Amino acid sequence: MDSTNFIMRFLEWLMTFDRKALILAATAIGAGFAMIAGIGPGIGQGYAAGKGAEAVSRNPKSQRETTMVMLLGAAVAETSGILALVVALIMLFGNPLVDMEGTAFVIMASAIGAGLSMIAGIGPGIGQGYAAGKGTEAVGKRPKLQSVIVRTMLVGQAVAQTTGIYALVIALVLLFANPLVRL
Amino acid sequence: MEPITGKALILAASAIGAGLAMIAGIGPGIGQGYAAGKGAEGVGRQPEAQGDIVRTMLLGAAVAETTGIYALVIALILLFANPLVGML
Amino acid sequence: MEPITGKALILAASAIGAGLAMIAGIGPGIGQGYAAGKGAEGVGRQPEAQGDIVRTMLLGAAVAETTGIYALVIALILLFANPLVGML
Amino acid sequence: MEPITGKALILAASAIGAGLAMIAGIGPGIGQGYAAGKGAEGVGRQPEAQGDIVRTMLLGAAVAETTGIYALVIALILLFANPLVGML
Amino acid sequence: MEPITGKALILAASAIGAGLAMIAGIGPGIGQGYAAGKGAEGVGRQPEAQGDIVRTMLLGAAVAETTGIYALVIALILLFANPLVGML
Amino acid sequence: MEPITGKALILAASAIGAGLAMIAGIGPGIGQGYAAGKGAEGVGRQPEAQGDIVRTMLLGAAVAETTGIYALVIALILLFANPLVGML
Amino acid sequence: MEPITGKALILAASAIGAGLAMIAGIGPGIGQGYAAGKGAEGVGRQPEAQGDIVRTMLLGAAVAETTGIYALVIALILLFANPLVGML
Amino acid sequence: MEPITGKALILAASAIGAGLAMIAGIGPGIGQGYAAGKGAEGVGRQPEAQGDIVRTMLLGAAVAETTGIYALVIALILLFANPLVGML
Amino acid sequence: MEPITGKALILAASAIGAGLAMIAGIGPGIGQGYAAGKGAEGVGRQPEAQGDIVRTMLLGAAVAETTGIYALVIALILLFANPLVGML
Amino acid sequence: MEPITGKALILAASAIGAGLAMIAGIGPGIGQGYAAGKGAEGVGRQPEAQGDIVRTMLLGAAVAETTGIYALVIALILLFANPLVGML
Ligand code: NA
Ligand code: NA
Ligand code: NA
Ligand code: NA
Ligand code: NA
Ligand code: NA
Ligand code: NA
Ligand code: NA
Ligand code: NA
Ligand code: NA
Repeated sequence: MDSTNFIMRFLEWLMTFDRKALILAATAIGAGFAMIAGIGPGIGQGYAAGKGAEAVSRNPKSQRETTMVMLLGAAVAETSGILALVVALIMLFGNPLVDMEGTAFVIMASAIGAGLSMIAGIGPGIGQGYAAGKGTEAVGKRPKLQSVIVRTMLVGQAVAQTTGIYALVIALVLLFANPLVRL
Repeated sequence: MEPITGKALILAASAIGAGLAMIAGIGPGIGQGYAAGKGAEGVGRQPEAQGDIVRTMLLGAAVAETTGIYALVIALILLFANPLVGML
Repeated sequence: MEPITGKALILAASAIGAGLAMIAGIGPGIGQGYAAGKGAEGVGRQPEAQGDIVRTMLLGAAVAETTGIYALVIALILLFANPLVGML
Repeated sequence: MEPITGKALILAASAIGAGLAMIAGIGPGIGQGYAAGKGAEGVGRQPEAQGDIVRTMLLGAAVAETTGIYALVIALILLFANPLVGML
Repeated sequence: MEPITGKALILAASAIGAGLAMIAGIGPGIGQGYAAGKGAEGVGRQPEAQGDIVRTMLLGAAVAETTGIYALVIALILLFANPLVGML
Repeated sequence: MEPITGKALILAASAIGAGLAMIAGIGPGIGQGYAAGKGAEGVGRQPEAQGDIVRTMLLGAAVAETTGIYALVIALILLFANPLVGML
Repeated sequence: MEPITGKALILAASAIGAGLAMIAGIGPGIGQGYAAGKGAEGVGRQPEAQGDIVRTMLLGAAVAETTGIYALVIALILLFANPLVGML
Repeated sequence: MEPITGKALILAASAIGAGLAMIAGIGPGIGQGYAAGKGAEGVGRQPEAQGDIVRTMLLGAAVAETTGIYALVIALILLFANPLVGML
Repeated sequence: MEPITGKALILAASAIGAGLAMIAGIGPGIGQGYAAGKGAEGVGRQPEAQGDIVRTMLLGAAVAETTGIYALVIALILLFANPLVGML
Repeated sequence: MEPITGKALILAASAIGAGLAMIAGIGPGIGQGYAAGKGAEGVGRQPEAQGDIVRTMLLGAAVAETTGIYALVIALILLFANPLVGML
């Protein structure tokens, strides 16, 4: 079929490929998108590091406490980066899409959609890192209040995680329980 | 390979649309994290006001969550109750 | 290959358009979270002004929500009351 | 069966264009949220100036809304009064 | 069957170009919101200088609006006075 | 039947390129808004220095406008004096 | 019928590449606006140092302009002295 | 004429995926730069605590590097140990 | 009729790659603008230390320029010394 | 007539992948600029600690450069030692 319609021609070109190849190609791009989430923890933990250095300069005696809070807060802020890495590794090494029943075109798009969704992780990464920095600062000023400060920090970080979890759920649905292929 | 139908095109676009919508989650994540930081700072300064501080922080964070929920709802509609395929 | 109709193409693009629109939600999420943090800070410093602080925070947050609502409305129109398919 | 026409392509692109335009809403969302936070902070510090503070905050927020409105108008034109299909 | 013409392709791309241009609105939205917050803070601190503060805030916000207007003008040109189709 | 020519493809890409260029407007919008806020704050604190403050703010804002102007110029060239179609 | 040639494809991609490059203008816009705000603040506080402050602000802003100029140069090369079509 | 194989399509997409992954590097760059600034500030304030300050800064920066490393690893896997072509 | 060759496709992609690379210029623009603002502030406060402040600002800004230069180099390689077409 | 081969497709995608990778340069640019600003501020306040401040600033900035270097390396591999074409 020699269509003059470039959209049809493009889709016909795509159809000349093996379905597995199409899905795997989309997976490579999806994995790349997912990794962009790493922007978040990078910014957030860097903020916490800066606040840690500042706290140590203001109150060198509190170094042990501030470092602990900085690391604890930063560990929480790592979550979205780890989730993105895990999703990317699943896509690359344990790809559930290649053996999925359904239209190849929909499965391809699902791989890209899952990767795009994970980008949301930028937010919790930055936000939780900010909280880690402020927690570190506060503990540096009033080391005796460490437990109540850390508790508030963790409660706030938990709240800030939710949209990252939503995004993970959407990505996992697209990868493992894709409702679109059954439509 | 099986041909691409109009329905498949819509469903494929819905998968990408759902992924794009979720990017909205960046916002509440940053904003609520800021609130968390300010809450921790405030509790460190005025431990006696902890209840009020945390309550205000959580109220504000709940407000900041809404656009993340809107995005989730749009993504869930695209995935589980797709109205577009019915319009074909 | 059975050709894809114009209607299918528009509906597919609508799914992506709806997803793109929701990205606007980043803004209110960050902004309202900032307000939440400032509100928590303020309540810690002036607990006696809590009512005024929270009321101002919520008023400002309501204003900051509007563009998130606009985006939601555009997405819902694209998904449920798509005017484009009728123009074909 | 009706294949993809030029008109359909324009309408499909309009759906994506409308979605892209709405992303502008990030700006007013962040900016007005900042104003909300500063307003709440100010009211906590100078409760006696609450009227002036809130009025300035709302005036500034109205100015910050304009580009969000521009984007909404462009999206609505693309969806409901599309001038491009008439140019074909 | 009427195929997709070059004119249709240009008009479709113009819809997307108009949407992309509007994204510029993020900038004035954030910037003017910052000015609104600073204005509200200033008015709370120096109510006697309210006139000067608000005037400076609005002057600065007008300057910050320009790139949002440029983007709107480009979008309106693409939609209503498209010079590209005439070049075909 | 007139198919899509190379010229049409270039003009379509020019519409998208013009839209992309305008996104640069985010920068001056944020930056000049920051300057507006700092100007308003300064005028509130040192009303006697208002002339100097506003003059410095406007000078700095003029410098911050340039990349927004560059983008506008590139977009106008793409739309009204497209040099690419002449290279075909 | 003149089909789409390789040259046309390169020129179309150059239009999009030029638009993408201009997005760099976000950076100097934000940065120089920050410098403008700090300059205005400084002049308000130390009017006697106005000369030094403005000179430092402009020197720093000139340094911050460079990547915006690089992007403009790349865009102008793509539009007016495209080396890629000669490589075909 | 040797047509484009599925393997070639996967390898092409891998090049784009690797490029996308590297964008994550924005984050550690900003965050560690912030830490560098705060470290320099702290050392200026208490030069006698320089060792502790720098050690804390570097420890925090090491933690902030991880997601940049993850992205690099994914890109290197896509380029040098591509598991996708083996799944064909 | 000269169709689209592999070489043309690579050169077209190189135009887009060069444009994408230039987006890196956002970073030095923001960062150096921040340094400019801090430099101007510092000079206003300690005019006697102007030499040291400006020298530190410029040294730091030179360091912040590097990734903008890397991007420019990659773009120039893609445009003027494209190694990819030689690999065909 | 030489058609588009798989090799050409991979090389074209590599040009785009290299461009995307360079976007990472935004991060070090912003971060190191922040460090430059803080360094300049610190040197103005404690000129006697200039050596320590600048040394800490440069050490921190070196750490912040790494992800920009990673991106440059990936781009150079894609352009000059492309491992993907060898996998065909
Ligand atoms: Na949340
Ligand atoms: Na909200
Ligand atoms: Na609003
Ligand atoms: Na506005
Ligand atoms: Na402006
Ligand atoms: Na400028
Ligand atoms: Na520069
Ligand atoms: Na990390
Ligand atoms: Na650098
Ligand atoms: Na680094």
